[in-house]
Amino acid sequence: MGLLYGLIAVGLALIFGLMDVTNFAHGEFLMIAMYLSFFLFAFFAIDPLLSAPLVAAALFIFGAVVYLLLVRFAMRAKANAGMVQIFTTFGLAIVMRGLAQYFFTPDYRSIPQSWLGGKTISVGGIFLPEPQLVGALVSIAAFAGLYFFIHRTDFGRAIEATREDPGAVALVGIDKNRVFAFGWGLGAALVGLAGAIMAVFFYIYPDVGASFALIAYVTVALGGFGSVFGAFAGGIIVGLVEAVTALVLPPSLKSVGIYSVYLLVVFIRPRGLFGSM
Amino acid sequence: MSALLETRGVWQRFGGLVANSDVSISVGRGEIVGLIGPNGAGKSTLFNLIAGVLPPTQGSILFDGEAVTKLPAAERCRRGIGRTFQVVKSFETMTVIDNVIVGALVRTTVMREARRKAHEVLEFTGLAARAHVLASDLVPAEKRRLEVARALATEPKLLLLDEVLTGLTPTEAQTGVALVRKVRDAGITVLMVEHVMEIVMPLVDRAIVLDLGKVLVEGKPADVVRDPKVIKAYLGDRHAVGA
Amino acid sequence: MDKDFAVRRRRDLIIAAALAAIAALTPLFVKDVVVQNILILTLMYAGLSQSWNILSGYCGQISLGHALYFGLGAYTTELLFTKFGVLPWFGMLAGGVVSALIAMGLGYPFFRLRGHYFVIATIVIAEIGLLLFHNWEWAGAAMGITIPIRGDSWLKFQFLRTKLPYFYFALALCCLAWFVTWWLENSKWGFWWRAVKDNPEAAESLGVDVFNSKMGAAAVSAFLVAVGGSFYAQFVSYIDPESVMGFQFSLLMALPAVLGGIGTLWGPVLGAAILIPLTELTRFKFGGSGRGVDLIVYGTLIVLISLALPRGLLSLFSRPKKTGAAR
Amino acid sequence: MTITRRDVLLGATATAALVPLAARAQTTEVVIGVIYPFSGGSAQQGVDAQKAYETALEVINKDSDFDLPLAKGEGLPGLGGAKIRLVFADHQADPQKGRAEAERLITQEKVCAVIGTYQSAVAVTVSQICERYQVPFVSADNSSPSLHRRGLKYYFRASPHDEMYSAAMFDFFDAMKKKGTKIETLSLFHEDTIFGTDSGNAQTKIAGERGYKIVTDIKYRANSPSLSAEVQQLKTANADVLMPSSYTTDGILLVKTMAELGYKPNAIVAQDAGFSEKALYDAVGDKLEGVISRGTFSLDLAQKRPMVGKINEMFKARSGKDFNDLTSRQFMGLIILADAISRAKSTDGEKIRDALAATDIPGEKTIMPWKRVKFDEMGQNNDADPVLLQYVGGKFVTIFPPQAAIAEAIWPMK
Repeated sequence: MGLLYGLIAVGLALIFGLMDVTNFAHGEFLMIAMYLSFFLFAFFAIDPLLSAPLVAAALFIFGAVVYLLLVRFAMRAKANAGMVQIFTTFGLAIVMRGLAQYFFTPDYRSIPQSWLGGKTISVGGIFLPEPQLVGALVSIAAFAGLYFFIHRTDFGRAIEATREDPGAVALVGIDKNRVFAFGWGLGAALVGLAGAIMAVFFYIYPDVGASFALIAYVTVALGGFGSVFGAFAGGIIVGLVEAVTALVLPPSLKSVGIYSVYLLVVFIRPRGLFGSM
Repeated sequence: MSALLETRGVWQRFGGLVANSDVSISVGRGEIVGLIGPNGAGKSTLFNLIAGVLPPTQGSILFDGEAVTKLPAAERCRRGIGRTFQVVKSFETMTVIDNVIVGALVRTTVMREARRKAHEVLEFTGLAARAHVLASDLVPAEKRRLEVARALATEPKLLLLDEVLTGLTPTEAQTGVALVRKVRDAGITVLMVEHVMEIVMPLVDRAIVLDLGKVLVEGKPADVVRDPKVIKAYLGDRHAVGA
Repeated sequence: MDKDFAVRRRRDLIIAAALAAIAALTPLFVKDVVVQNILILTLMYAGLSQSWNILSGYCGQISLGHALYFGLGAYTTELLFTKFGVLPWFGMLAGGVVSALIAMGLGYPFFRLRGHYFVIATIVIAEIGLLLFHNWEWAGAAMGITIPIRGDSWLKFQFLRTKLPYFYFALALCCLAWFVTWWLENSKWGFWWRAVKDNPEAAESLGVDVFNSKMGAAAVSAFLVAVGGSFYAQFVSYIDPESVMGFQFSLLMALPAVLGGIGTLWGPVLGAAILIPLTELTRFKFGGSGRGVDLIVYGTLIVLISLALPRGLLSLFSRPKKTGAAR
Repeated sequence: MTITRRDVLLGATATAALVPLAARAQTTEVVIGVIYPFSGGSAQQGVDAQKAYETALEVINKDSDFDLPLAKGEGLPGLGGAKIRLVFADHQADPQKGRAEAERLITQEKVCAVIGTYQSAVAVTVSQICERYQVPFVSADNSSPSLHRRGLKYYFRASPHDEMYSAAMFDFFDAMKKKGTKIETLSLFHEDTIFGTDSGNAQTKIAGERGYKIVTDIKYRANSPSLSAEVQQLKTANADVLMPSSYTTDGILLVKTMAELGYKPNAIVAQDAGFSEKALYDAVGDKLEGVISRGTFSLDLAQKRPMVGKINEMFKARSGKDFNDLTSRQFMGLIILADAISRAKSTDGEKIRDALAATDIPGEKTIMPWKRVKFDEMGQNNDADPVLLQYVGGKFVTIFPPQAAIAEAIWPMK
C-alpha cells in the first residue's frame, strides 16, 4: 500500500515540486484513471494490468490538457497566485466529480475478475496480495524510470531547470509551457498507472479520489516538496506508519498516526525529509 | 567618545565555509562608514550579523555600549538599528505610506502619531508625492528610497544600508548620495555596504575593506583606494572592476 | 492625504452601518423561512470568512483547518450545555477562549512552517481533531450531540418557532467580525499583519514581532470562528463531528474571502453574499436530479471566478490607486 | 413524473411560515417531500431510492390489482382520488442541509409529509424540523435505534432498527447452536458512523447477554483507503463468525482485502447496508458465496406472494436492479404513508399523524415478510420481523426465521 501511496504522491510531487503549483484535483485524476481502466475492462475485457499503459497515456494527455487550458492561466495570476491555484484546481475537482456522477452515475463499480485480483502468494506464512505486490513492483519500476528520466535525460534536466528559474530557461529557448504541460502530463500519467492498479482491488465511484487526496498530500509533504525520491520514501513511511498505528490505536484512528508523523517530521525538518526547495 | 557599534572577534561559519573570521570593526557616532570588498568577501554576512538576522558563531556585537549579540532583529530595531535589504523587500501590497507606518509603529502605537511621522519621513526622503501608490507600482530607485524611508521611520541611531546605490542610473545615484548625507546631517550614523568603490568613496568618512572574510584595510577613503592590498583584492576579482 | 484616509475609513463605517441596518430590516419583508435560512447562512459565513480573513488574508497564514475551531466552538458549547447545564452564552465564550488558546498552542510549532507545509499542517490538524471527536465516546463520538429542546428561550438561545433571533445573532456576528477587522486594520496589529504577510524578514527588521503577530491573528481569528461554531450548533440543534469539523467548513470559510477579495475589508462579505445563496440555489434547482449537475455548476463558477478575477470580485469595484504612477 | 419547482426567491411571498398547512378544501394533488443524498459519496443510494419511490408512486397513482393499500384505483380514495406528487431534495449527507431542505419542502413546496433519509445523522435534524412544523416524518430506511427514542410525536418507522436486527442474528446463532454448530466467538467490524456505532453497541450488548464472546471489536474509519491492517487483526482473531456493519464501499474493500490476505471466516453475518447492495455482489459476489445478511426483504416472498415479484419487475424496469433491503423499505414506506394520508382524508399534518398512529396493515398486504405494520407510541413498528438471507448461487435465500425460511443455512460458508 505504501508504495502505491508513493506512486500517487510521486505524480503529485512532480506537479507540485516542478511548478510549485497545488493540485487539489489530484484525487480526481486518480478517479478518472480508475474509471478508465474499469471501462476498458467492462467493454473490451482488457485486464487492468494490460490497460495500465493505455490509462497512463490517456491521463498524460488529460494532465497536459488541464495544464494548457486551466492551470497555465492560474499560474499567470499576478495577485494571490497561491490561492488562485488552490481554488482553480479545487473547482476543477468539484466539476470532475459532478461530471463523473453525470456520465458514470454514482453507482459503485469494481472489477470483479482480473489476472491479479484476489490472488495471494504466501511466503513463509506471510500473505502477499498479488495486486499490491505487482503494484509495488510497477511503482518501483516507474519510480526508477522517472528518476532516471529526471536526472539523466536532457528533457528531465529541462524540467528541473524550468522549476528553478523559468526566466533563464526561456532565454535558452525552452518553451516553459511545453515543459510544464509535459510535467503535468507525466504527473497525471503516474497517477493513471496507480489508478489502473488500484482499480483491481479498490472500488470505484465519483468521490473515490477524496479518500486518497489528503494522504497523497501528506505523503508529498512528508518527503519534501519537489523531491521525487522524497515522495517515494514518504509513501513507504506512510504505509508503514499506517500498519503500525492500526495495531496500537483503534483502527479508526490510524490516520491520526500518519498525520502525527507528518507534523512531527515538519516540526523537526520544516521542509520535509528530503525537501530542498 | 565610545563607538556606537563595535564587533569583537566575530566569526561566522556555514558548515565548512568560513564567511567571517575574527572581524573586529567599530563605527563611531555621526560617521558614514563604507564597508566594501569584492564579491564573496563576507560583507553581507557581517551586515546580517549586525542587523541580527542570525547570531555569529563566535564573538560579540556591541551597540550603544551594550551587547546585542544574541538579540533578534526586531529587538535590535527597537534599540536603534535600522536597515535596508540588498534585494528590495517592500511590502508590495501596501501603499508607500503604509510601508513607512509599519516602521513608525516601533516608536508609537498611536496611529495618528505614526501616520504623522510617516508623512514627515516621506517628505524627508522625497517620496511624499507617491505616498498613496502601491509599493509594487514604484520604480526600482523609488523602492530603494522607500526602504530607507521605512528604516528612518523607526528612528534609528544607526542606519545600515545594503547596496542602496548599486544598479542606479547616475542621476538616481546622485539623489541617493544626497539623501545619505542628509540622513547623517540629521544625526544618524550610517554604515553602508557597497560593492563598487567608485560610488561610495566620495561619500564616506571612513572605509573598511573586507576580503576573504577578514578585515583587509581600514582608513580614509583616499588612502584605502591607493592601498596595494585593496587593488590586488579587487583586480583578483575581475568581474568587480567593470561592474 | 490624511484627510482622504480618514474620509475613506469613515465612509467604510457608514456603508457598513447602512448595510447592517438594511439587513436588520429584511425580516420585515422576508417572511419566507427558506430565504431566511439562506440569509442566516450567508451572514454566518460572511462572519466566519471575515474571521478567517484576519489570519489568512491579512496575516497571510493560509489556514485550511479552521473547521477545527468551528467544531471546537460547537462542541465546547454543547458539551457544557448538555453535560453541565452551562448556558450556551457562556459556552460560546468558553468555546471562543478554548479555541483561541488552542490556536496559540498550535501556533508555537506551526508558525515555523512556511507555504504548503503550513497549509497541509492546518488541514491535517483539523483532520486529527475530527478523528478524535469521532472516537471520543464521552463527547458522543459518531452519534453526535442532540441539543435537548426546551422551548423558546433567549437564555438558552433556542428558538423553534422563529428564526429571527438566529438571524439577528448571525447579523451581529457578521458585524462584529467586520468591525473587529475594520478596527484592527488601522492599528498596530493590522499593519504588522500585512507587513508579515508581504515580507516577514523586512517586517522583522522594522521591529515587528513576527511570531507574536501571527499568534495574535490566530487567536482573534479562532475566537470569532468558534463563536460562529457555537451559533451553528444552536441553530442546527444537532452536531456530529462530520457536520461541524469536516473539511468542507475550512473551505467554506476560505472561499467567500478568496472570491470576494482576500485580505480586504469587504471581500468576505461580498464573497459570502454571492457564494452562499448560489450554493443553496444550485442545490435547490439541480440537487434533486442525482446527477451531480449542481456540482458541475458550482465548480465551474469557482474555476471561472478564480481565474478571471485573481484579486477577487472586489477588484471589479475598486481599482488600486495609481495616482501619479511614474510609468 | 415531472418535478416542478417554484423559484425560491419568488417564494418570499409565501404565507406566514409558522402556521402549519391548512387543509385545502379541494385537494387534487398531495405533495410529499423525499430527502436523500443525491450527490457525494452516497449518491447512489439516493438515486436508487428515487426509483423505489417512483415505483411506489406508480402503484398508488395508477390502477393496479396488487393486494396493497391504495393499489387498486387511481390516487388516494380518501381524498377523492387525489394524486401524489413527490418532490426530491438533496441533503448531501449533511444534517444542516437536511434541515434546510426539510424546511424548504414544508414551507415552499407545501409538502404534507416527509420521507427519507438514508443517513441517520440527517434523520435527526429532519425529524426535528418536521416535529416543529407538525408534519409527519416517515423514516423509511434509517436503522439507528436512537432515532425513535427521542419522544417525537411525528416520527414513524415501519421497518426494524438495528437492535431488532441484531437480536434476530443472535436468535439465529442460538438456533444454530441447538443444532450443534459451534458458535462461540465473534468478530465485530463496524464503521465509525452513527450506523456502525449503533450496530456495534447493539451487538456487543446482546452478545454479552447471551454468552457469546467477542474476540475482536474493530471500529474503522468509513471510506478508508486501505483496510489491510484491520483485516490482519480479524484474521489473527479468527472468530467463528465475522459480523461486519459496513456500507458498500468499505464492504467491497473488506471482501477484496480478505481474499488478498487469505482470510476465510467460517461465517459472515452482515448488518445489511453494503451487504444488500447489488454493487457489492457485482464486484465481489464470487467471494461471498454463503454470506449471510440481515434484512427485511426477500425476493423469496414472491413464491408465496406473487405481487412481490411483479412489483420487483416494475422496479427493475426503472433501475435495472432487484429490490434490496433499502429500496423495498423505501417503497413500503411511501405506501404506508400514502395509506395514512388517504385515511386521514386530509393533508393536515396532525390528522395524517393520527392516521399514521392508527395504522394497522396486516403483513400479507405488504411486500415485506413482516407480521404487520402497527406503530407503538414512539412511532416504531415492532412487528417488522427481520429476516436473515444467505447469498447462494448468485441470489439471496431466506434462511431465518423458520416461518419465512425456504432453505437451511449452509454453515460454514464456502
